[in-house]
Amino acid sequence: MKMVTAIIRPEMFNAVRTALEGEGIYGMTVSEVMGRGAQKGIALQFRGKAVPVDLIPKLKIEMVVKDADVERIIRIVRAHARTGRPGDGRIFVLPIERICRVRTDEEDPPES
Amino acid sequence: MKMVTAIIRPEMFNAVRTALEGEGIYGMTVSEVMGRGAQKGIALQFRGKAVPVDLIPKLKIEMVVKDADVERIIRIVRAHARTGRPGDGRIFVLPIERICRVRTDEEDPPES
Amino acid sequence: MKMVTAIIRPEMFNAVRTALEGEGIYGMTVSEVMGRGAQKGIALQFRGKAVPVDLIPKLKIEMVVKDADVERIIRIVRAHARTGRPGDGRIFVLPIERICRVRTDEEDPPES
Amino acid sequence: MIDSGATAFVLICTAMVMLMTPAVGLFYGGLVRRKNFISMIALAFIAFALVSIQWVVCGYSLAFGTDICGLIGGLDHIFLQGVGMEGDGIPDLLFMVFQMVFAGLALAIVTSGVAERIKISSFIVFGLLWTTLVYDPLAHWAWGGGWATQLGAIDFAGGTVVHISSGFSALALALIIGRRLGFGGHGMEPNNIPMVLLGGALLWFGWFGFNAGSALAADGLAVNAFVATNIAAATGALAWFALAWVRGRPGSVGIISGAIAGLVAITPAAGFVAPIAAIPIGACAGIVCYAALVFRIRRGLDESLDAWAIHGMGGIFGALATGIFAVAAIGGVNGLLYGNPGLLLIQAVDVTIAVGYSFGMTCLIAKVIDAVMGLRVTEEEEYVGLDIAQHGESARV
Amino acid sequence: MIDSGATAFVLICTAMVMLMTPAVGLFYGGLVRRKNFISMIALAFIAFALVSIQWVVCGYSLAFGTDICGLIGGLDHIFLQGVGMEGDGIPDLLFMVFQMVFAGLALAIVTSGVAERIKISSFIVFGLLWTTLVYDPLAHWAWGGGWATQLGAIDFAGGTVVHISSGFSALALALIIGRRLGFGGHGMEPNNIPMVLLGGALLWFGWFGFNAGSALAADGLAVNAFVATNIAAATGALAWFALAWVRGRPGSVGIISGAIAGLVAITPAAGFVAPIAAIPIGACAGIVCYAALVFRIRRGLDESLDAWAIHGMGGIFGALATGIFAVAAIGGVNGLLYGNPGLLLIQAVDVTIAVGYSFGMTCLIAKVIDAVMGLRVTEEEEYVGLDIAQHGESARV
Amino acid sequence: MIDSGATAFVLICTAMVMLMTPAVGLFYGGLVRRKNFISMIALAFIAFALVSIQWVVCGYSLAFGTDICGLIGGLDHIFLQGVGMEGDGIPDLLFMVFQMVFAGLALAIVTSGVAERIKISSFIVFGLLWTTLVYDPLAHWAWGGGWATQLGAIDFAGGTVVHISSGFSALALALIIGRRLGFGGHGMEPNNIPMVLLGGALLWFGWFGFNAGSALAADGLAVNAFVATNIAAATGALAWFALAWVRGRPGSVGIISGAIAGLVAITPAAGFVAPIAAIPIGACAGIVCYAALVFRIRRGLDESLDAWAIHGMGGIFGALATGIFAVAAIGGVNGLLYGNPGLLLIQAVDVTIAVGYSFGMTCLIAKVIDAVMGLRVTEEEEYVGLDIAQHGESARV
Ligand SMILES: Nc1ncnc2c1ncn2[C@@H]1O[C@H](COP(=O)(O)OP(=O)(O)O)[C@@H](O)[C@H]1O
Ligand SMILES: Nc1ncnc2c1ncn2[C@@H]1O[C@H](COP(=O)(O)OP(=O)(O)O)[C@@H](O)[C@H]1O
Ligand SMILES: Nc1ncnc2c1ncn2[C@@H]1O[C@H](COP(=O)(O)OP(=O)(O)O)[C@@H](O)[C@H]1O
Repeated sequence: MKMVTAIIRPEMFNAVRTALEGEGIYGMTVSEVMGRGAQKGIALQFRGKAVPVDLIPKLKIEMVVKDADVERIIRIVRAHARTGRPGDGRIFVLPIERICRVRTDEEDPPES
Repeated sequence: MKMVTAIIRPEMFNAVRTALEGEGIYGMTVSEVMGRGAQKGIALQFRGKAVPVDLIPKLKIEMVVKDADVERIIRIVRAHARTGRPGDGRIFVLPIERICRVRTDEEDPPES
Repeated sequence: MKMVTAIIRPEMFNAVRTALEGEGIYGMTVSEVMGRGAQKGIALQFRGKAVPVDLIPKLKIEMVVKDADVERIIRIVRAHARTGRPGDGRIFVLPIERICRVRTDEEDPPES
Repeated sequence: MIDSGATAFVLICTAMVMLMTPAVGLFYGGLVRRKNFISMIALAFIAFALVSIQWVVCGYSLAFGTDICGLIGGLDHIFLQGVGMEGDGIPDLLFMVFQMVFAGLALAIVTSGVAERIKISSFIVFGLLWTTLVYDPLAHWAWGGGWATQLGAIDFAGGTVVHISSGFSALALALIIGRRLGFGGHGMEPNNIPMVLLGGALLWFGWFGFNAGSALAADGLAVNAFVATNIAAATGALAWFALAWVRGRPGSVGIISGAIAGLVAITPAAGFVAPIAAIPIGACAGIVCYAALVFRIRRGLDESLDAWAIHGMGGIFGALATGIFAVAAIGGVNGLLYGNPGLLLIQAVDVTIAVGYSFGMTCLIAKVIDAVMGLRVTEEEEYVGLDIAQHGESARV
Repeated sequence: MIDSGATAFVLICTAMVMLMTPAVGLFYGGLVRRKNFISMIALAFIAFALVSIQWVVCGYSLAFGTDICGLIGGLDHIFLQGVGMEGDGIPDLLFMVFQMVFAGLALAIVTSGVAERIKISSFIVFGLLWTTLVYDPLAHWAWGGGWATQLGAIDFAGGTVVHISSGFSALALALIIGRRLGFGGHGMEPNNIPMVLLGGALLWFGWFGFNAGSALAADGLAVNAFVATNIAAATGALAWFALAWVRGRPGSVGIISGAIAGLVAITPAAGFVAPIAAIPIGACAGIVCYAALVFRIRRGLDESLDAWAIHGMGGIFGALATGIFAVAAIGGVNGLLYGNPGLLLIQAVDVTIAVGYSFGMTCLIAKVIDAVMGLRVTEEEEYVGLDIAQHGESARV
Repeated sequence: MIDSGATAFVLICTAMVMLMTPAVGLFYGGLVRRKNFISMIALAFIAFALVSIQWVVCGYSLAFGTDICGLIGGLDHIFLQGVGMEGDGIPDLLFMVFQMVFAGLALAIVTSGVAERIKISSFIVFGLLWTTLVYDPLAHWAWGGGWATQLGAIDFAGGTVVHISSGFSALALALIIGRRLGFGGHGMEPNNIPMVLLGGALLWFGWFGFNAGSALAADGLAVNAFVATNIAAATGALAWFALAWVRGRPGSVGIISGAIAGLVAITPAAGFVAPIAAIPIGACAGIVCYAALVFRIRRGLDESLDAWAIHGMGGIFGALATGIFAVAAIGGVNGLLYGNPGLLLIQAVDVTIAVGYSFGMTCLIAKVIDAVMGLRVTEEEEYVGLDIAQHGESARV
């Protein structure tokens, strides 16, 4: 199992969510974050001076999915969260060792 | 070391926290998130139409603990966050490679 | 690649951020969390009784960086987030398997 | 003759009392879980809008129309017939709208008992019935020439009409709709205390309009009510604060709850007692309501946002206190302390009947609605929260 | 002769209307994305501060100075010359400041059309020009002795002057500044609905000052306006709520939008129609504005926060409704329903010219500013959000 | 004779000023770190409740009782003895409560100096002593027949009594309690700017009651004060905004701070100067307070929320400006510009003594309390935040 963590523009969330639903992917945990990209952020001009950009609101989506689904999810997120301008976001993939439900004593299979 | 990430109902947090304290587990980082389960979320009826449920507030608890404690924590969370109805939440276990304190130059042992 | 997760005092964030910028580290995702340390939290006295301390606001900084940068970042965070009093925070290092940009189809090298 | 000062005063007071209804919404919204934050504010707006219409259609007439057997007003003023720009001191139409904002507020307070679980359609039906069958008769009894007036019971600004009725109706509703899922076990901390305090601040502000405006003139009596109101709020807040301190860390929600307890208790008394009497009234109200709240929690009653403990019990205490501290020099009637125990007796009778009637009738209405259309949302909706389930909105993200 | 009741009333009403400007800021701020929350509130404050100065320097004189050809006032009152403590009923200076808060509010409403993308320097220039070239003439026409007064058009509290002008100006601005990046595709949900509701509550509260205060006296007419105002707000809210329910889950933003629609529509009518007429006026306003909003979204117009749909279209509807429901017993003029179709015609002419003038002139001003200094922030700034880009502040973290 | 218009006006103004106290709480609460958000609002409520009681018990009598050597009032009015429904224009009791809300507000402003670190028990003791030993004498001097009145110093609505006293007392407290942990190094950005702006909006609103209400009548003078107040707020906001723009990105907190600076400065002047004089007064106040704030930060003074820079320095500037711009046609006294340099001198003397007395006496009180019970919370409590440590509550999660 993997955790796919996508950090996207808040305004693209609905599109991404709908697309994921369309492909049968429902489980997700979402949080509001602030972020700054690697390219030094955006340099705003303020009366001639370059002003360092502070952090900008982003949405973080965490989806724990089967290994086989990772590629598909990355594709969907890219397709629907992209505007082509800096700040579109990142997707990180992390290993997950175990998944448990709280409701039952069921264990989702660690590798599938 | 592992990071045990539990996503639970906000209303169960106090019970879980107290139970963890009772077992000597204190360190945790908590954040407010919104979440949706794998079972398509809950289908609300609204005047005859099924309405897709939006994300619901959840609490995310992250606990970095020794490998040996993982099982115990999962047990405690399950025991105290369970209501038996959909939406009780998930527990994910992630590998942690290193833990450092900020206050001292101490390194918590990477594997214990 | 690694994800360095630093949980620090909100009031130290500016210092840390500036120091990271000074070393050329820009990409980061920040969120507001509540936390409690391993040392049982702080025991406040309230009219003679010890009162368990609730969770305290913290800032979580997540930085995905090259393996080679981990050490440097930990050093910077420690240098600038430390006050020497309990509650200074923790740094966790997690493995990252993949990084993708959303804006392009570019893949950041998985190991570098 | 219309007095322009009085008219100016009561007009502004009416606006201030109107603001109390959304203030109750913010107050309640901050107290519930985040997933029902919007729902509580929306209920307050809906309550106010519904009652605004009900009142001009028939409510005002039922309350202030020609008395029928001391029980209810006639239909002579439906659709504002005969309610015009003339009047005694202030235009009749102004009296009508001043009374309207009270009725709207009362219904908003009642939502405490069904917080986080009422079906919005049922609330609409309930609201119309409750205003018509509970509020309007009570208003008639106390102020419209009904039996309570005839008996000599006094209620300056609505301790019985607004607070006892809404508090005990909230209790009745809470008993019939049942506890929230997980009540007792689950954490149900306030999601936004600054909003609670803001709502409380607006309530305190609006209460000046509520009590002083009830003099229906900008005169010494209004001033007396104003001063008593502020003193009772302050002593109520301090009393609750002190009690909470003795038992642990004194929360800010306690401070504002105590202030509201004091405000409720002084409501029936404000134009009948000397300002200085507001010190004991406010302080005791803080204590009484605090005790009622503790009692409610011990008993596992999920009258969720304490309309019963604060408005209901505070209202009872205030009505009785009026019977004790009333002095003829202020409002023309003496109470127990000034040698007239009869008033206290009358107040007790009035209170008892108001409690019984509003509790009983609300039970009846709630039972009927529950049987016909169901009062409560489904378990899933309750779990998801009413913001999403009923409004498709959410307070964050 | 100064009447102290009237003076007291209009003074407080002025303060209440002043509060509406930040209330618009909170309302709009809650509706936009979080990264522009502060920006919307700041725009409201800036609008109010700018107009406060413009008004005493020349605005008041342009609107209420000696009439020049029915088009504009003379410069006899610049810097408050000849505006003193004397007056008829209320001091002239009070009339001046009461009118000032309307002008400030109107400019704040206009920010709807440029939300999340206006350059602050351009807004300042725009604001000064708009108030001088659009608002002041319109105020003169309707209230300062201009052609509309001479024609017999009636506008009790500013349906045309404030709402049509700001609504259609917002539309003009929105067309010229262009859509927000990603409009249509991107999610642009309100970031803070409780704030929207709080802002709406303060608007409702302040509107009593707006409409009743426009009687410029604490008399029966003020009371009539007050009651009509509240009824229209309530029916507007309920109508919108019902419509939204028919089409899906009824949101709280819809409830408050409906209330504002009702309030806008009753604004020109409040002192000319019977209170009970506010029931149909408010309800129809809810429906008209709801339809306008749906239309705007269908057409892909990014008049972002619906000043056009609610204030513009609500204002048109209200002006026409005044021509229909006006009755001589209240305001001295009969409308269509009371046998005077002429009034409706006059209202229609007045509305048409107001719509045309405010839309056209705003286009002109906006085009010129756009050419000279640019109306819009850069793409980067828009992406980052105006809070950070223009104010260096952020609403959280 | 009681005038009903005046009574109506001052009653509502009193309510508006009352609302300023929680508004200060919201304003301050938004400015501190999230962990002390609730604490700041709670302090405002506690301040108001305490002073409400202190004032009826003895405060009013100390301020407005029979003069004793020009220094303090006698105890003839303790427990409101002899303060009744009669009066000259307005009931005495109304004057009493109007003055009460000023005293409560002043204490709330003082909390700026001890934000995020005061022990609540010590604040209670401090509050009672400060009101009794600092505020009451100052009120007596200026308005109760004390030496300042006798000298001819003028203070229309409390520039000296409320703002200088609270500003310099906050400074004294800040020096004695010491800086917050980490001050200078740690980030201490406002946690909730929309709340700051909301608080500021309510302050601006309430200030109309504060200044115009101080005319104690609904007459031309009240109108004059009202208009001057609004103009000064607007120019103050714009001046600060412009200055901040020259130095970087102009924040919204700066806009509202500038408005408050203007409001403070016009407070002593509002009933003595022509409205148009509020333009230079407000603008200069914005500049003076901005400079004071920059100075404070440069000097590393942790007078945390700038009561000193804005209320203290703004108050000094306003008192002197009153001595310059006063004109007999408005308030019966001429200032420097109208050929009477003596007034400026008197104002300067009055200001100097007020600054010295409030600073010195507050130092004394604070030192004594610090020695006896400690002013400051422990380091742990400060780190954890006062919301949790003192109230057991938290503003989110
Ligand atoms: N190295 C990183 N570590 C953690 N988060 C990052 C990193 N780089 C980017 N992010 C997150 O992704 C968001 C978008 O990044 P950005 O670089 O602006 O996108 P793009 O690459 O499309 O220009 C940032 O706001 C931040 O939250
Ligand atoms: N695949 C997943 N990835 C990430 N988070 C998930 C996933 N599945 C569930 N969650 C989180 O867990 C919460 C509870 O899940 P849910 O499926 O409703 O619980 P249950 O399995 O008890 O019905 C969700 O709200 C979401 O935050
Ligand atoms: N075991 C843990 N798991 C998750 N988060 C932790 C853990 N221990 C500490 N933290 C986080 O780090 C923060 C600071 O920890 P704390 O122990 O107070 O610091 P210090 O070690 O400097 O005293 C906590 O508030 C919490 O958010």
